[in-house]
Amino acid sequence: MTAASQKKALICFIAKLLRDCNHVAVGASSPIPGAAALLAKAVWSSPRHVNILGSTKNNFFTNGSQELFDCAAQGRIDAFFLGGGQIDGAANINLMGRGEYPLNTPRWPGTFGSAYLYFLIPKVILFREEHTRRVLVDKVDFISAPGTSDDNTYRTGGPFGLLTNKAFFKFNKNEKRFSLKSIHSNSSLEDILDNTGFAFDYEKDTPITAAPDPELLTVLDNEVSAKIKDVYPQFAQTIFVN
Amino acid sequence: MTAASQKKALICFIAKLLRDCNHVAVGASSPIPGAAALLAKAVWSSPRHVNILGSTKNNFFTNGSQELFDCAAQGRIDAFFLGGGQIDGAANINLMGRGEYPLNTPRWPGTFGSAYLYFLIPKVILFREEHTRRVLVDKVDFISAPGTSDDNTYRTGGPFGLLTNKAFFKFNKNEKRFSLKSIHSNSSLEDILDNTGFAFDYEKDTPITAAPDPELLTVLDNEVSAKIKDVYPQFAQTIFVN
Amino acid sequence: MLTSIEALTAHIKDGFKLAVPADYSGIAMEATRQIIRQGTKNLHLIGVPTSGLQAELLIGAGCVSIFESSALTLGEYNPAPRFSAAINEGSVKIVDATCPAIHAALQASQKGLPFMPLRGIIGSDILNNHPDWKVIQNPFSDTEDKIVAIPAIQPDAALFHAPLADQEGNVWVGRRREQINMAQASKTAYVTVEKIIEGNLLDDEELAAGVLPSLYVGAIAEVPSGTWPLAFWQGGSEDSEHLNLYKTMAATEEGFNEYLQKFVYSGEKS
Amino acid sequence: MLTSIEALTAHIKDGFKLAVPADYSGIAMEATRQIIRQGTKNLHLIGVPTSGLQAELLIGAGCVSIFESSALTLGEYNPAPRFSAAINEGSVKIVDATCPAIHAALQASQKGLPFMPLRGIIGSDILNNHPDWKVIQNPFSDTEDKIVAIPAIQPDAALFHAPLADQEGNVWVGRRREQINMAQASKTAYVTVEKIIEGNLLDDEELAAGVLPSLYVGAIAEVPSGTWPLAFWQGGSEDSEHLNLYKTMAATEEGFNEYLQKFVYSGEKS
Repeated sequence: MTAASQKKALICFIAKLLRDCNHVAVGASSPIPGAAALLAKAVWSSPRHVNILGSTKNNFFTNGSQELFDCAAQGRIDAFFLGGGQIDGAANINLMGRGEYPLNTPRWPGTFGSAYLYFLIPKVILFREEHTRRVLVDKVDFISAPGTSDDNTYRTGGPFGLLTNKAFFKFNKNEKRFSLKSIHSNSSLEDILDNTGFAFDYEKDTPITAAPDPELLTVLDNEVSAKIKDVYPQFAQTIFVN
Repeated sequence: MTAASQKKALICFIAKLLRDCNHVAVGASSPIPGAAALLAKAVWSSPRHVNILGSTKNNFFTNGSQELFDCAAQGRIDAFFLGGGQIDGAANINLMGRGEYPLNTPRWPGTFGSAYLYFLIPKVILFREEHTRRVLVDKVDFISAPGTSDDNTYRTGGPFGLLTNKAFFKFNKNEKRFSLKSIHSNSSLEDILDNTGFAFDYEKDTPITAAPDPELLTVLDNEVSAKIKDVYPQFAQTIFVN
Repeated sequence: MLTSIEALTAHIKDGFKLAVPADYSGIAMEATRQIIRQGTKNLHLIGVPTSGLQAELLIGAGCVSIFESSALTLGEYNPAPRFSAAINEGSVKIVDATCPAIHAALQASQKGLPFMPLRGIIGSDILNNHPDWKVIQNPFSDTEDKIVAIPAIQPDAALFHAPLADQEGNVWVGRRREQINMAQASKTAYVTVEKIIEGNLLDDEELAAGVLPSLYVGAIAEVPSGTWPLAFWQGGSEDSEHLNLYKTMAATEEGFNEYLQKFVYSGEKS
Repeated sequence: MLTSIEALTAHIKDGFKLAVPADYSGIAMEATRQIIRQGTKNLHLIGVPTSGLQAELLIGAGCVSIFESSALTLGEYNPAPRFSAAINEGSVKIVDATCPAIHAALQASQKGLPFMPLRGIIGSDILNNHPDWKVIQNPFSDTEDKIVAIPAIQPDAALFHAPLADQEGNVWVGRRREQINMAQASKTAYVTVEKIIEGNLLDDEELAAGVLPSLYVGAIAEVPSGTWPLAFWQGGSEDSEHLNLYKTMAATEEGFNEYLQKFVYSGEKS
């Protein structure tokens, strides 16, 4: 599998996760989720609304940069993507830095809106291509945003699952644990166990992630590629032939 | 004194009260204060900003109808006008209705923004042409907005004075009492005492309100009348010859 | 999304909490007459922050059980006869507020907050009579510093009139941004417009700055002169003759019913 | 009101609380270089809600004593070398927030409120480490319902770049309405623009919808390409070559000082 076809497979995988959404918001520097949202909209007209944040042309917000947060609080954003320098087994994410705050080494950019959006968007997909024990840790050094909250805390959203370049996990909110759902064809259960720093549930016979639907790939290459070039020009160069 | 020249005198009187302001906001249905603000801006370029609320062309707010209230809370509105079906000697105003709330007879439109703006705009000029015991009462039946507050209550604004078609009173915040400052030429101290329902401070030799400065009247008639016609067409007809 | 006025108002059900703007904004008067024609009952009508002829008609026609606002004013045509009658009879529950508190309640909803604090108001009889507001201590002050807490109001729908919409369901409201706040605070928005245009309003950055995106909009109907007999900031001025006629006819209940018959049920326009 | 860039930045004094927008908005980069040239010290810089090269340069040049924001990111040019160095040395006080909390703090100021409540955040280490936030009980809930209270931040000034201004001092910001919120929340706003036009932007209702009125503006300077080397939403794209050069040079303190000498003090542009 080439790097390009691996990224296309991730796009198709995410697109299917977004099919039940009305409105998906994506960061401007998240080309794979963004491409997935555009693909899902093109194929199923669902999500109906795709908002590429930080972009001007593909962003329909008109009330300034706070509209994203208001919109989430209104329950009008169905899916969003978060990453993290560290992600732990309870779906806590760390965007702040490794080591002891505030003198982290390295220090990452900061928490952005994660400490808010993670609470208010129902389907937050954790997406981080790198699948290593450096990233997927037992316990994050700093909780930028917690994966779960106690029952007294107002929370209408949270983690749906975690997608990496090796596997897809679903998050079980009650048990506060990930469970392995499928393993990409370039990996194996042993590889996953070796490279995941947190404990998770799994079946011995966890299935291989299904190959992307050829029809989805065709639409991606033929119809959606132009739109993706428009929004993510540099990324588009790496996955489309011309 | 004709009705027109009486109104022009009020306009000139108010204009002088606004000369120390940067930003004066006026309701669309307040032609005399509005004309006064436009006159002061024309003569002294002070106030620099005049905002006629409810108007489209002469209103510079661009953030929806809440901007008036935000702007007041920011301390960016220096003067405003309030009236009232009843005004009492402690500068409490009643815009709700006569009799016992909620079954007032008559019921007036309601409190509008008075319960807020009266607290936050430093120079609130109470303006009511009718000077009778029906309007100027000992105690209002309903406090839409109180004239004063205790020291623990956040308050950066309040009543500056009360202007009617008979007189001008200044409000003394510490004593919570009006004091008569000048009597219009069509009235007398006896007339004021007869027609005012609240007690107030006065000097036996309270001066007559100075006649409007001829230069102000000239600018009003020649330069500002067009602008006033634009904003308050019906009112302009009643005070300008053509 | 783009529909007839009948289909638009059919979304507005008995018992709806309905937000409408003040007269300087854009009042969906034709939609209001259609609401009366379809016989909607028990509306909780919210004037944002005030209302006028729209609330007066809905109250007079018996569509309203709660009226929550900072004022009901017909401007120079005051007093509002059917509103006054309802007050005297106690036939409509009135929740009296002050303008920025109505904005704060909607803005709390827009932001998904249980409440917003608000300065002023303390010492007003509005506060003493309001069923929902609370006075709390400013948590950042070491000394006594009371502030009013205004709980969120989430309307079932906002209803208003705007200059333009496009075929994607975006609405141009221009500087009348209270309509954006109302729509975002409400579960959805029903909008009548002067004109529906081809294309997408968001493609032009000058227009985009004044657009309510389709995400927040439930239905749009093209209704030219949809604010009649009221003025429209991007349209005609008020029909003074009609408003004087209203004032005369609505002075009695019989006259008001005759007015409804003629100008609402039969749909005459002058 | 309309002035030179030198006169504009001269208003920004040592110790100012200065609000600046995120990179997708409009960053007054030429004004930022002028602030460094004029030697301003001890800024309390607020990234609304994040900052990028602007904060990185001001921190590296020693102009900042407090940096309050939700992130400092150079996007694909991360990590930010001078920011990282300042973190390691502890030479700048960092107040880490989350985006909507920065907006809430400014909006509280915009509304003259002591604080705004905000959902989320509880359980984040951001909350445990923030010097100013408090957790309060929702006064409208009978059961336990904690909510974060964010105190107001009133910056001394907001500084940003916009497409247009007019000779009256009105500024067209279009859809970038966070600039309006920032300006209204701050004591005043200093704005660089691509172009100053004749007439009054408010005379055209299409433009008016995206205007920051002159009431909120302290000074405006015409600075074409004022965001260089950053992109501008109504202008050019970023100068990637220059940003790569920055990343290379700023990796060491010596290299950063050389960068300042060349591109800030000597004013080279490529």
